[in-house]
Amino acid sequence: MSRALRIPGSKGQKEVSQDGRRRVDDENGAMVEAPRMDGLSSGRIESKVISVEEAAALVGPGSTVMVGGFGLVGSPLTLIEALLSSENARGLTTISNNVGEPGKGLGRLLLESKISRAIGSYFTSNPDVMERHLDGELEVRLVPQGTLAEAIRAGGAGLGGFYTKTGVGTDLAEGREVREIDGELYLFEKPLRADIALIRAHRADTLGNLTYYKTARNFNPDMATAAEVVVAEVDEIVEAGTLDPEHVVTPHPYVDYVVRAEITLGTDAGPLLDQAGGG
Amino acid sequence: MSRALRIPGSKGQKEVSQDGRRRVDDENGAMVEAPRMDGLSSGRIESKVISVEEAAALVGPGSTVMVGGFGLVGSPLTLIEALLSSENARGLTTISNNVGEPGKGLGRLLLESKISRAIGSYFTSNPDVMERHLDGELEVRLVPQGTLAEAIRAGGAGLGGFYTKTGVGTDLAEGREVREIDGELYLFEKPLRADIALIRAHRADTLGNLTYYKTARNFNPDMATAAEVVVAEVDEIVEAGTLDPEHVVTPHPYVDYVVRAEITLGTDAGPLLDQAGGG
Amino acid sequence: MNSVMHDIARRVAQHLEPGDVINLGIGLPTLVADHVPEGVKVFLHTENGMVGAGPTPEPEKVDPQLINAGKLPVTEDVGAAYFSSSESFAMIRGGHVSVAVLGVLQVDRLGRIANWAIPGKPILGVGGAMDLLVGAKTVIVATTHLTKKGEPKIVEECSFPLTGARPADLIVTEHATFSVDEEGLVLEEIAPDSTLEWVRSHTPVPFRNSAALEAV
Amino acid sequence: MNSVMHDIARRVAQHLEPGDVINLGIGLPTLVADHVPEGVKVFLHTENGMVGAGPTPEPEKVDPQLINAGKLPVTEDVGAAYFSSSESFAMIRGGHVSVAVLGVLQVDRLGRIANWAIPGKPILGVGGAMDLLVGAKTVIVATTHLTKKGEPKIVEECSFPLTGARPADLIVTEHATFSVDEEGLVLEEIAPDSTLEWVRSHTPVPFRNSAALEAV
Repeated sequence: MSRALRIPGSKGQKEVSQDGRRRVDDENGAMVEAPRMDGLSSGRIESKVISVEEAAALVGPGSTVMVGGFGLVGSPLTLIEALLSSENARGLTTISNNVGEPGKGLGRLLLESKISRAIGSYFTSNPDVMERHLDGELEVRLVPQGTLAEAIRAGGAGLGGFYTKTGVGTDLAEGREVREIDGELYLFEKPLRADIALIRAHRADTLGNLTYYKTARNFNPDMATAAEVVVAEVDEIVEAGTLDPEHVVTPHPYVDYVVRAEITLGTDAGPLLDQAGGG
Repeated sequence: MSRALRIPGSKGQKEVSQDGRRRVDDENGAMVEAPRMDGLSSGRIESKVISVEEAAALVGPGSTVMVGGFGLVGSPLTLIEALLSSENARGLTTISNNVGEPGKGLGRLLLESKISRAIGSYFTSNPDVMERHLDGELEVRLVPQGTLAEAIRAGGAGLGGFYTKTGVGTDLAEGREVREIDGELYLFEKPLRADIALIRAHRADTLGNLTYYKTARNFNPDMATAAEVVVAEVDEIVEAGTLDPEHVVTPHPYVDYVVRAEITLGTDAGPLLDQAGGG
Repeated sequence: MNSVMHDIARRVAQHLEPGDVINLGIGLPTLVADHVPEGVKVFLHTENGMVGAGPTPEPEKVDPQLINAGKLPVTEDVGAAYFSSSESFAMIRGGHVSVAVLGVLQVDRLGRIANWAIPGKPILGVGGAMDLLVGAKTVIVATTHLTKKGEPKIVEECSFPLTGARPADLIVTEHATFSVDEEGLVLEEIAPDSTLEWVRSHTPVPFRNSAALEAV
Repeated sequence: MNSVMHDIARRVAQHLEPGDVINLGIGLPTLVADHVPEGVKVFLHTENGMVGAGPTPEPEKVDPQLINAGKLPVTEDVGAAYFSSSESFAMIRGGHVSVAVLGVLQVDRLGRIANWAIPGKPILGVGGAMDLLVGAKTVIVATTHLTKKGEPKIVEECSFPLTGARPADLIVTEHATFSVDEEGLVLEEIAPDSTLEWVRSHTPVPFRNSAALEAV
């Protein structure tokens, strides 16, 4: 009896074909094969490390993509760069706190007209967002930052939604469900999930356990839980068993693939930080 | 202008009197003074370390008490022991996965008739719970373990409630709100909060940052967020600045007091583990 | 546990695949860990807050603060990680556990299970059973075909309280393996030392034979 | 920023108490960190995932991956801790931040604030403002008394979109400090170089004088 036996009735969101290759829905709902993970079906757990190109190929036309980061800090700049040269990465919906910075990170994908919809909390720091939005090229959905983070967590945690006080009585609550609970008003918020999450971490072991670096952590651990396929871009890849089990922030079951970062925010990236502005 | 100025309009759940002593509601809603934290008002941040007796005195008649642990593992055994000899600790509502083990941990408080209501997920491993319940001495509320943990987290995260699939279609859903969201049925669950949380951690710094030890972590980080007053019982107390900021699991704003553990589960506690039984 | 239990556990373990994150219920399901096929690396998730639980330690190496959800001592496998209860169940409900193996009191003709309560008694324990049932990507029931009194555990309708609305994906006994689809049970395999007749006469619900079985 | 801004920040900082966990909004509120009274140890929370943010580093010591919510470089104070965005906002909404200092476009006669959007323009940024307003135990508004055009920022009703229904607890300008109760504003203090007349004529909403002020 093969795995096929338990796929039909299962609630699996990720399907694995007989040869161990993970399948991902493309734009038309057709299944496309993700890069082969040799060894998975041979019994040995192979490393989850793949190339940047293989990772970029996982993003298809119309994909909903969660992208970690607060501005450029904690943003998977290598993966974003790779999407620039990917024909398939177009018509994307991004779920990300910002749309990068002007011409940088996701901001560059925006200039290349690869993003058609952005869900986030703070686009003000990138004037290109306003411009594209007024041009009618970019649909935006603005969510308070805490609600954004909580909705992503809820998506990863299998919840149907939650109630938050944030936003009650504001324009962002217009047309939304408000409920009184124990004498206080709350807004109902549904979970957010994505086809793929591109996150930035510090260290990964070959199983996919992750640690983060300072405030580059931000949305990354939340997004690691809430997508069909999760790719982590990291500074360093170490052998399984190297990370202290007490210090792992994202346990490996959440992570599908690991790529090594080629672009990092060096201190020479100082000018990036000139774009000060609220989260 | 003193702090009094901003207390009236504030949403503060913890009130601090002029002399910097934290106040806790007693059974009759009167304010009782918690142990003095000298130095807080003198400008220097004093250590949050207090004695076991001072900590036990924070639990008043009728208090709702969150108690960490999965069985006895990760349970604050020193603090529980101190409650045994506290006159004021009676008529308690416990929020804890179990009620300890028979005659051990919370199980001992139960035998001393100090607990009148227990909210948890698995009482089966302590037959005394069934006995007291059938005697009409103990009210119980059974919550699936994941819903219990999530409700505690929601309590600490300022949410009004959440929807979970867990329990739909079961006896535990009787009379409860069920809602269809995107084609699936979910149960509505409200947050849980407590007057005081007694938790067990591994290391604390003097500010109250906490780390945990292996599977003694369990409910403790969640409970640390969801009570008016949080007391952490720890193996070791270190100077502020000693714990790596990347490894802190419970940041200090959550923690009010720290006590040193006097009772730990040694390997001689082996027999405790004979009471195998599900969560 | 006796050899029948181990036999069932072995049959369940055949369905595990390399890389699976699995959660084993208390009792019989725990035995599955002993029968994972050679060369298949799986990761044990335990809902009290760990992935990568390793085998039972030697008595002198027991760490009393390192236990599984059955409160039994375990060890740390390579690549393990610890997390809080809310994170553990977020992982479960969010579909990040590949396979939950659950014991049952009963399972009905649609594959729905009862494994947490006995009617007529106050219900005082549920633990993580309901969360695992709704959350695991695949749910495998591991059970003896009959109760100790010789009554079928696969029944038309559960007389014990249901653990949830979600049906199991696979039911494995010492006599047979059934998969579950919208219409009910499909007999996938008969154990070498059993017969279709035995299975039919001890399974009082309608079931179909799989295409593979028909082809035999 | 100019001396008026620093003056306001200094007046806000007087209300901080040892041990407070404070979150400073972008712009003027950020200056509060420079004026925390001697001997008062507070902890800076920044909503992108840190408590214990320290002062701005020397240019050559900037770590580009260590920033505050204004995307400005910070340092690690003793006893700092990092966490994810969801944990950071759980901390904020759950009442674990003692004081949020927020800048405003306007504040109304009940202390409700508008600080995130300008009417008639597409609204493209909210960040953490709404979460901080509903979640912080105490909300202090730090603002100039008048706009650059000389119009009062304290108004009968906000013409800019509200940030939430929760009123601020304290409003601090370079001329006055108001507390807020259910009925509205209470004048608590007049700056040494200002007068009650000036405050009255530049605050077009009814306010009461505090008992302390009446006693003067």
